[in-house]
Amino acid sequence: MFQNNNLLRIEDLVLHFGTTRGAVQAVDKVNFDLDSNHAVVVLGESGCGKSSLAKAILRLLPRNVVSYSGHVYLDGNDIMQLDEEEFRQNIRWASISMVPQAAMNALNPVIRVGDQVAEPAIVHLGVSKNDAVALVKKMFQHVGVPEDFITRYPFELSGGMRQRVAIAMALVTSPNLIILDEPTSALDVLTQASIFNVLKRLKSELGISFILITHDIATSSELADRVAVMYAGQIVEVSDAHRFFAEPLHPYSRMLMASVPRLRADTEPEFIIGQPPSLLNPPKGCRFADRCPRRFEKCSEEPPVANVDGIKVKCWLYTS
Amino acid sequence: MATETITATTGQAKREAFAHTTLGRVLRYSLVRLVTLGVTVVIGIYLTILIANMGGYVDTIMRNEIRDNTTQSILANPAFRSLTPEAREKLIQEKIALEEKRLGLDKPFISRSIKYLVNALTLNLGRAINMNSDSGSRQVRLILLERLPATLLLAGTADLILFFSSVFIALGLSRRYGSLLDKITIALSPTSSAPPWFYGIFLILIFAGILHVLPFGGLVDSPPPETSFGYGLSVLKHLILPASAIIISSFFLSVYNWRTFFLIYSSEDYVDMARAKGLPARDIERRYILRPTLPTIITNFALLVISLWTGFTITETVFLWPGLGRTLFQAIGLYDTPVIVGSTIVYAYMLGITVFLLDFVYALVDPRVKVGGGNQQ
Amino acid sequence: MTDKQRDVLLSIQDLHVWFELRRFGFGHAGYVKAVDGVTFDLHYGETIAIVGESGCGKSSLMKTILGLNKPTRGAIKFENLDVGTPEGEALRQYRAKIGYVQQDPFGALAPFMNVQRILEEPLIINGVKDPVERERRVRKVMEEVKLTPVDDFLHKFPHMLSGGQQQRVVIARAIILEPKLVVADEPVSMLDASVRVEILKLLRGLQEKYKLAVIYITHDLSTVRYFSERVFVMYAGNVVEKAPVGSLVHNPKHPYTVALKDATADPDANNALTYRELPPGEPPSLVKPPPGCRFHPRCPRRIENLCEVEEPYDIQADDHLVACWLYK
Amino acid sequence: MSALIKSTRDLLRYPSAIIGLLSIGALLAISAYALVTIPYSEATRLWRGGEDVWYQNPKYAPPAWMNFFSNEKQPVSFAVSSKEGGGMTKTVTVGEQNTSTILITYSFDYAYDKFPQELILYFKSSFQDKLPFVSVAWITPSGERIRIADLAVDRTQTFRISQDQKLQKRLKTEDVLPALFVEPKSESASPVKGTYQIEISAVTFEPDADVDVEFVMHGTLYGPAGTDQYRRDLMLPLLWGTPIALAFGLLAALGTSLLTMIIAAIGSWYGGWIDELIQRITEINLVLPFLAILIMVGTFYSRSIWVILGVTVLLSIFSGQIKTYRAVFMQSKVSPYIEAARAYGTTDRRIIFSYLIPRMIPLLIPALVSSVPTFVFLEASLAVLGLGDPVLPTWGKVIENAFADGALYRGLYYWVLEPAVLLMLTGLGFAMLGFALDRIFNPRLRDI
Repeated sequence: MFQNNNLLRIEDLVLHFGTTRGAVQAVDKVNFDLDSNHAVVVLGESGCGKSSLAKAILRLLPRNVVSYSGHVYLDGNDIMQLDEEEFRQNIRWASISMVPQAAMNALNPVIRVGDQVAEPAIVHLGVSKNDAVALVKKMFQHVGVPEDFITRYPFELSGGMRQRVAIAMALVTSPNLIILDEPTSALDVLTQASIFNVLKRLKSELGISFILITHDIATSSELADRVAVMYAGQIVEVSDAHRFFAEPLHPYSRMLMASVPRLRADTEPEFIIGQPPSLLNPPKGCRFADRCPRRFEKCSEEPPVANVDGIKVKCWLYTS
Repeated sequence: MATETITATTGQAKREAFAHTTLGRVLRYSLVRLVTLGVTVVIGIYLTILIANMGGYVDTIMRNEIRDNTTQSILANPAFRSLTPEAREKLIQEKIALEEKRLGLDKPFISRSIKYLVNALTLNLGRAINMNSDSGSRQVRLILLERLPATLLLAGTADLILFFSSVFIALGLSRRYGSLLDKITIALSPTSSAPPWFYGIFLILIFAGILHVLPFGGLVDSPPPETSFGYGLSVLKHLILPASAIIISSFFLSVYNWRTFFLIYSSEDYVDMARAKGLPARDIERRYILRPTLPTIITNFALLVISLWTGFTITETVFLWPGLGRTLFQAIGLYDTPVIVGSTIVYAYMLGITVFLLDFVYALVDPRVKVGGGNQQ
Repeated sequence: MTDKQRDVLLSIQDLHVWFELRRFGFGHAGYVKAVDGVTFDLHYGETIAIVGESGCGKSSLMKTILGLNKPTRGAIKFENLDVGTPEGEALRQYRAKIGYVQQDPFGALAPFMNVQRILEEPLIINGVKDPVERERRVRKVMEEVKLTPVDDFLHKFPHMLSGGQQQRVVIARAIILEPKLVVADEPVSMLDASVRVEILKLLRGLQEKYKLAVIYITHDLSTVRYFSERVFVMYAGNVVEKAPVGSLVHNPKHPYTVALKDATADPDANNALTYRELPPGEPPSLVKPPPGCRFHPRCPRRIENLCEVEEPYDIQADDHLVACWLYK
Repeated sequence: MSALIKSTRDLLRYPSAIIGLLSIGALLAISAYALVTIPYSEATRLWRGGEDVWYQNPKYAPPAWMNFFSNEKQPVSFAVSSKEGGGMTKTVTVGEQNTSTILITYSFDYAYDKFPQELILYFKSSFQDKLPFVSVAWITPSGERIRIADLAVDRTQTFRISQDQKLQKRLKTEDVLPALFVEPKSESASPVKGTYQIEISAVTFEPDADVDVEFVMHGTLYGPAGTDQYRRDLMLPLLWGTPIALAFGLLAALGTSLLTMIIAAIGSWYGGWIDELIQRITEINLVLPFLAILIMVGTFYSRSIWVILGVTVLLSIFSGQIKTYRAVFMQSKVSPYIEAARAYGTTDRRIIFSYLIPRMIPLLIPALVSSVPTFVFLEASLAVLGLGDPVLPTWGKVIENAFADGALYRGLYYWVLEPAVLLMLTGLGFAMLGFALDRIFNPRLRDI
């Protein structure tokens, strides 16, 4: 099939869903890939479609979906071709698992957390209940949750502990890829940092790959090998982390980076004037053009993806 | 209040072992609820008594009746014919006073009401004034006990069928969101604005009046069949129409509400998460939709029972169903205070018991329910 | 930069804010000691930042200053007026003297009122009866927060505005009564990165123009240096360190402040390559806080037989006041 | 204002809202018509009137439109009077010696397949001493003339044709009416269709004497709605029942929802013992059997619709709804915009009425509209139990009368069905509107 050592390759992924006022183009022809044991950060502001991207990969579609197409290759196989039951058995949690944004809402309030973590192992690995409990205890050790918490209910845990439980749940079937959807945005700085310590360890010790979806540029650098910047439903830049955090290319990425307040440098942060366009009816051409200080006539046409030394930028400035 | 700080404490709060077992928690909670509900039921029953006899309307009616009955019985009795009119009048007065004493009418209202309350709470419901049980007894308790099974039969049958059919049909519809069946249910849900007796009229009209396939009303054929099997069959035949009326009058709205409820709860984050985990649809439905909503489902079942308990008076009257509701109606028509208060008390008890059972089961299925507000979230 | 000559606007002495926990709805089950002995002065026109994690008591402290919570013990003086325990009308009037900018701008605006009504409410409540005068002031304040052209925004409802615009309305409402003190509770934490700076700059501009005193409450150390003169760090109901902003950021003294600084990331690809040094565990329960220094169970530099016994007090170390035995 | 227009436009996207609005509109039109054409005092007088008011009508007559559904046409009742004309001609010829002859004739088409219930002549005459003398004749379509009666009439006199024994003898049959409507000697069991004439000639013997007659045919059908066992025209309660049902339903719904909401708001805002008290009352109310108490009030105290309305509202305030509202208020109470309002010094009262309650309006309106049918049916239910208002003509009363008279056993379905259809129209109208409103105001339901 696909002669490539990418773990995941996404091509022209589209997810539009309907509302009473029209179709929301939440994910609009997204392309990127991810190598094994790598982490890619999908960076974007609220409403840019980054959470929908996570749902589109795991095929967790809203009821009112209008169009859903493209290719998602996992280890070279196009998982978009699988039927619902195959997808459930072979992809969800078996190959790709996920850590949700707010673990409080993502945990069933009336089932003990240990049982919830064990569930995927019982379903996908076919292990017995006792083995599953042992596995859960091991996972809790990995993420730093005391073993005796397995009999607790979600409401009896602190926010940080819940998030750790959610990570343990994502790990329990030993998947190759974990999607992290804003895993720490509701947490305190110290908790955030310790969760990232856990994630780093999992990456180096277990060889897991991550897609980290976040709006927080500073913490995103804690895990990133690659960075994909999303704006108004599209990916505008895919770059290597070192080059991105040193100097991004796309005007939006640059301005976003400039807006970050820094603790250890004396630069004055700047902001971006204006607001992102509505996904109901995005402008033709470059979607950032309205706010871009470097726009020119060409920008009224849809920009192509330029390849600048391996960095992919969707911007007219970089087309030679 | 400072929810922020309280949240921080719960994560680390040390709990005693007993408090943390499900049984201990449920027992403690139930005990507290039992006490508060007991007080509630007492107040409720006392209010009922007050309403039944506030301002002494019933007393006046009872006095008049005593006067009439006594006068008539003495005038009609040949033994007293020979008496002079004065002596007869005196005798009448004595008899009236005796009778009033027997019925407790000579005591002040407050002490009478307290006495009534104590009797009521101990289910010592006294003697009926006018009504008889079928076996001829005047004991209110016997009259009501005789009627209770009929009400339970009708309520039980209708409640159970209505509840389970609508929950399961709704669950099916929520799976087939937007299908034709779903749309039909939505369109028909406003029909539930009419009460059971209203549909009863139409059912009687069609099945009894026009088609003559089912009886107009009553509990059993007259004369009742000899064999118990025949008797049961006859009751069943009589049950069909009233039970159908009750079910029809709530069915579509009930299905619609449940369906909407399940749809809302199936878009919770944890259900999405369960789907992401690749759990089979069956498990998701059972553990992630039904299980967390069980407290709500139970509450609604109890509320359904409560609303039906009290809503049966008219349905029973329309269908001539010899249950508690119809008894209450008949008693009011005859100004039979003990029976009125008696049936209202039985209702209050039944409602109280329903609420208590609800609380108990609620505590059992929802681990978040605790006594007191210390660390609720 | 702290100017000792400036007059004191707000003075807080040994403030305690405890919330009673109840069992069965009436039995006593202990206290949540949200604020447990906080002392500081705030001068006219001064900006201070209070930094801490959620549950450290900073919100309770703030709400007490706003008159929304009752202090359990201690004194609050505002413009030399004892406002520790006002009741009824006096309390209402006191509350109106302080501007309040909230964290969640959408939630902070009544969804059924338009911008004009939202901004008029404080004026109506505080006795501005003339509608013409009210509209004049509403327009003026909207100009101040750059909600322009004013006519475009006057009749909009909150859900029609972007997050940044909503927060401008909140700021406008906070300053429309011309307060001397504004309390800003994490005013940018729910906004997008590209908007945050804009709102912070707006606040700073207003502060400078009107010589406002501002209490800026945040969990994010990196925004502090763009806003405040002094920083207070709170942990488990206590202020553990008070220092001028530059000095605190570059040279934190309390082990907790150090941990906080270490945990705060700047965008840097090298972050991914190293593990961060962090204190173990989680903040303690405020119902039964640890004896001695509240940070001692997590502290890497704790002194045995001292930190878990004796409660530290404010100790002068350079231009810092640190509640830590290391600096004795 | 624009929000209102937008909501209206949203509303009209739902077919159920349109149907609901149409039926509510129709009911309002009926109410207006009833209130304008039949004043309140007239309505109660007629409703409580007996034979003297309703003598013109047959008993138990289904409505005239029943003929549309049947091949066998039944006679529709009518009444004509020589005083009012209406097809009845009256000629007075003055004769000698103070006598005069009065000739009153009325001819009518009879195209029915059944015989009427009764033909009645109500005479009204004026005289001093000498009674006028009247002869009545019946002329069949074929022109045959049948002598009905010759009699002296008093000031008021009623002559029932079918019950006149002289006529029975003369016609040699007990069934007078069939004899009048068939060809003599024919064996047919159905009446001859054609134009019949009744001719009343009267002779008076005094100068100012006069005779008038009212000719009433009690058919087996009557009017647009039929009649009941007291000969009352059912149009009256059907028309007048509408404003009563609407008023009761709307007032009860409005009173209950508003009071419930205000009490819930006060309880959740102040908390503490006030909230506790409200919750206890709610629980007590939960164990009070609602209908049983309402029935007791109706039996022991008053059946006036306004008393019942008051008690209904009183018992409905502390319902389960209060818990729903309370839950929402508790959420609103801690919401940042309320905190902000406190921070700029808003008084408690203003917070409750200008901040908490307006937030609830989207929840309140659909609930209010949807609860109208409950109360309309409640009023009807009480009436069905015989606890309706003693003075007012209502739909429930009609159903009660019908039940009491065994209408269903006797096949008099119209009697029950007519008020039932109106009740259903009311119930469905409000339920459907409420349903659509719920979807508009409750964003969670929008896409479901």
